[in-house]
Amino acid sequence: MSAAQEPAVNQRLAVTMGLNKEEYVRIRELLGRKPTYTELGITAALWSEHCSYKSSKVYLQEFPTQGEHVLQGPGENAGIVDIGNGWVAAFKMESHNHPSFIEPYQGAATGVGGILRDVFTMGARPIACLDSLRFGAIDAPRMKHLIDGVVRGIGDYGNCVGIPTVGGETGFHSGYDNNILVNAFALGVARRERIFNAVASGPGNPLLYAGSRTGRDGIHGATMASESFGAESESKRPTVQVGDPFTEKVLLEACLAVMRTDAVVAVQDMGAAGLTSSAFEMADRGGTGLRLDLDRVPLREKGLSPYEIMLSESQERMLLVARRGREEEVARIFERWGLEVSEIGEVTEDGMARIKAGRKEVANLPIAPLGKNAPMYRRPVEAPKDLSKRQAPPEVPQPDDLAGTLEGLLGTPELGDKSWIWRQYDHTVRTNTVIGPGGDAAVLLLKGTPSGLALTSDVNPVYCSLDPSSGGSQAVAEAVRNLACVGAEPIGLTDCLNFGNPEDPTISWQFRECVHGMAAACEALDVPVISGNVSFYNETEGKSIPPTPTVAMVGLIPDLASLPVAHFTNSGDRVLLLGEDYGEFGGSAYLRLLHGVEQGRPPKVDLRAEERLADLLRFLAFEGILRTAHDLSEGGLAIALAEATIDGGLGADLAVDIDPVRLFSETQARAIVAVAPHDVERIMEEATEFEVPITELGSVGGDRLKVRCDGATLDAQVEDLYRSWSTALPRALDF
Amino acid sequence: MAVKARITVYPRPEILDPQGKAITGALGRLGFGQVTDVRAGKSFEIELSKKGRNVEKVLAQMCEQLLANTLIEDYSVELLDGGAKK
Amino acid sequence: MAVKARITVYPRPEILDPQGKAITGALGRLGFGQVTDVRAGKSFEIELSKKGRNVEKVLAQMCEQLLANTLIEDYSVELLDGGAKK
Amino acid sequence: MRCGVVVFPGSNCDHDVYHVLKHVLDQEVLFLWHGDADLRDCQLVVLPGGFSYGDYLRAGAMAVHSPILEEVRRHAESGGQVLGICNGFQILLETGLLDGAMRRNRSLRFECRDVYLRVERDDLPFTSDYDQGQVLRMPIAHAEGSYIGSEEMLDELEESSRVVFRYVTPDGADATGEDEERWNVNGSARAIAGVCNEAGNVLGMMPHPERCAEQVFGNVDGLAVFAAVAGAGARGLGVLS
Ligand SMILES: Nc1ncnc2c1ncn2[C@@H]1O[C@H](COP(=O)(O)OP(=O)(O)O)[C@@H](O)[C@H]1O
Ligand SMILES: [Mg+2]
Repeated sequence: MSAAQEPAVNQRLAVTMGLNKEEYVRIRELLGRKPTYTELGITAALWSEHCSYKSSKVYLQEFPTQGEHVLQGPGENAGIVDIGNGWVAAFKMESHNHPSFIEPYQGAATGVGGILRDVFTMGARPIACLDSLRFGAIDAPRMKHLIDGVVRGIGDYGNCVGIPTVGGETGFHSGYDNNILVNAFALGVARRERIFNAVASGPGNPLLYAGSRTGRDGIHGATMASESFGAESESKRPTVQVGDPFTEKVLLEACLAVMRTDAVVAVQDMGAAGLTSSAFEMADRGGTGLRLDLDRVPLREKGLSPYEIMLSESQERMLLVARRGREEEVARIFERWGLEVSEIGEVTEDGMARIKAGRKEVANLPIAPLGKNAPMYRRPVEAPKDLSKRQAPPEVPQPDDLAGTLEGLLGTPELGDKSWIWRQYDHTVRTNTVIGPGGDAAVLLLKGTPSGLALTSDVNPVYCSLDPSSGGSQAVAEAVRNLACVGAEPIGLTDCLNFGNPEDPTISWQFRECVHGMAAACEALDVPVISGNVSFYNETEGKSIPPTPTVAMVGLIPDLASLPVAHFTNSGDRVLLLGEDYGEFGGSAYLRLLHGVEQGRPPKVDLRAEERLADLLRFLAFEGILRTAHDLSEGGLAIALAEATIDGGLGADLAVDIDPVRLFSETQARAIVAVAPHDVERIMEEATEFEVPITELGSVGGDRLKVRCDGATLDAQVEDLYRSWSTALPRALDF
Repeated sequence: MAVKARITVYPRPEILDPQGKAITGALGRLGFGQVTDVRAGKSFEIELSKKGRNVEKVLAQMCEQLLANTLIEDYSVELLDGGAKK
Repeated sequence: MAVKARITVYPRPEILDPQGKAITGALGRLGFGQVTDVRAGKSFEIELSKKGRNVEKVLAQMCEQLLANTLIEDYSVELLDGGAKK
Repeated sequence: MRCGVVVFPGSNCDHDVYHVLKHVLDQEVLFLWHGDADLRDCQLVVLPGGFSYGDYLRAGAMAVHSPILEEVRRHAESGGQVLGICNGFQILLETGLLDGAMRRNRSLRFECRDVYLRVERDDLPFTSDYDQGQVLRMPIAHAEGSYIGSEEMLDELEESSRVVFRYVTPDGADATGEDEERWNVNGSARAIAGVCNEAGNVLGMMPHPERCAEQVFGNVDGLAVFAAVAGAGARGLGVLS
């Protein structure tokens, strides 16, 4: 398409590209003239919700972002924490929800690709991934196809690049029937002195383009031009991006190799909004300007317009700022890995982006007003009208058969075994995986040191939907608890905040409340937020997803020698319950999965109690006393005990002085532990010292799980529990 | 009467074809420098127990529903001569 | 003159084709009960910059050396009409 | 022993093998670049796992034509030791240094999990620290690991004792009936997990011994493969029970 065919720039076009009236006026005023077609496209992309965070920024400021380990907080491609012995970890999480709903395989695969690039852009070698998935009801239309595609996509991409997926979570809820969530997390490590920032500096330095050629992929629906484009050119533009993990792998190696020289100043991947966002963001951070010559951008097909080149989201591409005079050295390294490098422009001083195609200047835009100083909104908020009705205390029916109830819960895809998923992911490559998927938190070895890293991702969308603030706190608290179960101290978190349309006041309210709850928990539990991502507009036909603020947290384990596991390992070990139950059933798995009720206030989050519990667990793990530690979450004590027996095939004989239904209560700040009998006295003392309520339940052993309660006994064969649990997902999927 | 058909599925021309790209490169390294482009697709040979009236339509339905991902792939259907061919 | 060819690679008849079997099953579950057998193979569309004399032989070499594993796969080569086709 | 680990652009277990040879077994180890036709006097050459060229087309197919493979072939033919793990095994099959071929797993999915192997031969340089019949637990991680060949070829393989590892049940029995699907995860012909050449100096195996070679993973069943061939004597290291 030549410039002559470009549609006329006016307010209507701006609106079809996703800008509102005020924003269109603002860019006209900024420029003192009408923007060109390409300029308007660039502006619309940079001011899109996805790139500008315009509706979320005001709230995100609430998060604590400082901490003793933090070297790089939010604002870069990934955050960075110090993990000791001269090493740092860079990590981030990102959503790929919409692409995955359209084309699950490629959508999920390119999600993994994008997050890996965010990490190695910082000079860190990716060593682990997590994936947090939310699907609709398994029987919803297309759902099995979506599940299959997403899992294959994540697997094929990560497996090929050679980064283990060591954990994650998978939820099912009809609230995601028309909008599934795919949140991908990656973590990389680097020597402290090798950290890289994506800051374009040094006017005169060349801008280099490396990796795959640019095609028409994924030029976004939101920024897509008006009807006048014609059906033909529209059909030429695939909205689905195809990933090439092999190219990603060589790009990764080449970038890390180049970053070991000092021939490059900055590196950034071309993610959402492609060349536009990578170029503008790098210059914005450096307070510099840039000049681009689009004729030099390597193209996959002929005839791309400047607009298309600037906004293409072709995958596996990087933009580098090299030191002037060192270009050849850079090119040689990329060539060794079979990749092309082209010089497509240079850094300038004047804070302007000047973009040329042919002999024409197609854009001349000021950088900071489009980036750092993009519009920011405080959207109207309003609590949903039906909130108090939904929060009304639910009726809690008594279970008639405890073993049957437990097996019923274990047999749901929600609480059943997820190994059908994570067996399709290579989780042992790189030989760092000490605990892979299936435990409370994944544990990675840091080779050459005694210490380890622990990773977990958590959120309970049902809690968040019943009480966003408390749900937000709970996600953070549960992550801390999962880490504490392997003796890890949290050093930072990243998040993916998945919500509906922020222009709807009730959604903005949910968002504000969730962030507020998360921030409070982060403060109280001393976990800084070092990176993250907001995904709005997760709705279909006006129906929004449940608020889903996914939290991925990273912890440090000082010494792996005394690592507890999540299941029972020794006959004769004594089982103890830490924490106290208040019989809370609002939003519980028991009511939702067995009685179809999603009502009530979710369990209270007592941050002080969480802190004391986590301190105690870490201390006991470090002292080497714990053989088993497993936190209580969905399904309460019954599910936690069942999980602890299933994995090791060892039963337990226990008694607890409660009403039987309370086995399924989801009161927070609790965990079960198992210790050698001679350590019982010690653990009692320590619990008292740490002010954590403790109850001795009984002993590990046999092939049955027996729990005597007031007036009833849960008595189940471990083998039967295992069968219900392990067949739950494959049975539901029926592949 | 039995009938046999061949279905061919290719990535759409504007869609990145990483496999085709890799094969082009590998053929070049093998000395087949004259190869300028390779597209990699799938081929299915399908046997149906009876011809029916709308066999082509039925085959197209199979493509739409299972064999091709029409968002990123094109397919073509070809009837092989009536079950005779082995 | 440029030339275009199609190469088709199939698992040998005596080799069990798990993918073909799976597709047969899936089509059956989708209601295409008349499908009795599916073989799943690969198809490559190759563009060569020049025709040369022995283009068929060259294509066969590509198959032998790279595109097919002749231990378990058969291939066939077909010239598409001389570069005219887009 | 001087050991070389071949690095293809898409290798991703190269560092894992290097780590075991170098840091666990204290051997001299070099990375060998696929584009260099030079083994740099290495006595043991390891083709590691990964996706050498993205595994497009067929796993291992494109790696066969790398310059280094000519040298690997020469090394093997002159009696030098070659070990192919996972993708390395697939490459050895594609080169013809080992007999057979690979199809996609029977599930048509990538499978990453522990399996059990029975050692069928303990007289190879790679297996001399095991006992015949010994059962090993090892992780697999592959999508194309269903070993296949013509019936005659398989018969010949068995007659000349070239099956080195076989997928079995945890107690070492042949997996039959319902067990077959469970323990011969990828559906390999005759449950074959690893084979060698006639001379016994080239071994290919799908499971990953380098992923179970340190105590911290709770499994050191794989260490002896490297220890034996490198002459480091795993028994001497006291890591075998
Ligand atoms: N999509 C997934 N990818 C990888 N691992 C998963 C996935 N879903 C669940 N898992 C693993 O299964 C285990 C159970 O998950 P979950 O029930 O969410 O744990 P918890 O309640 O302790 O947070 C975890 O170890 C988790 O890592
Ligand atoms: Mg847990």
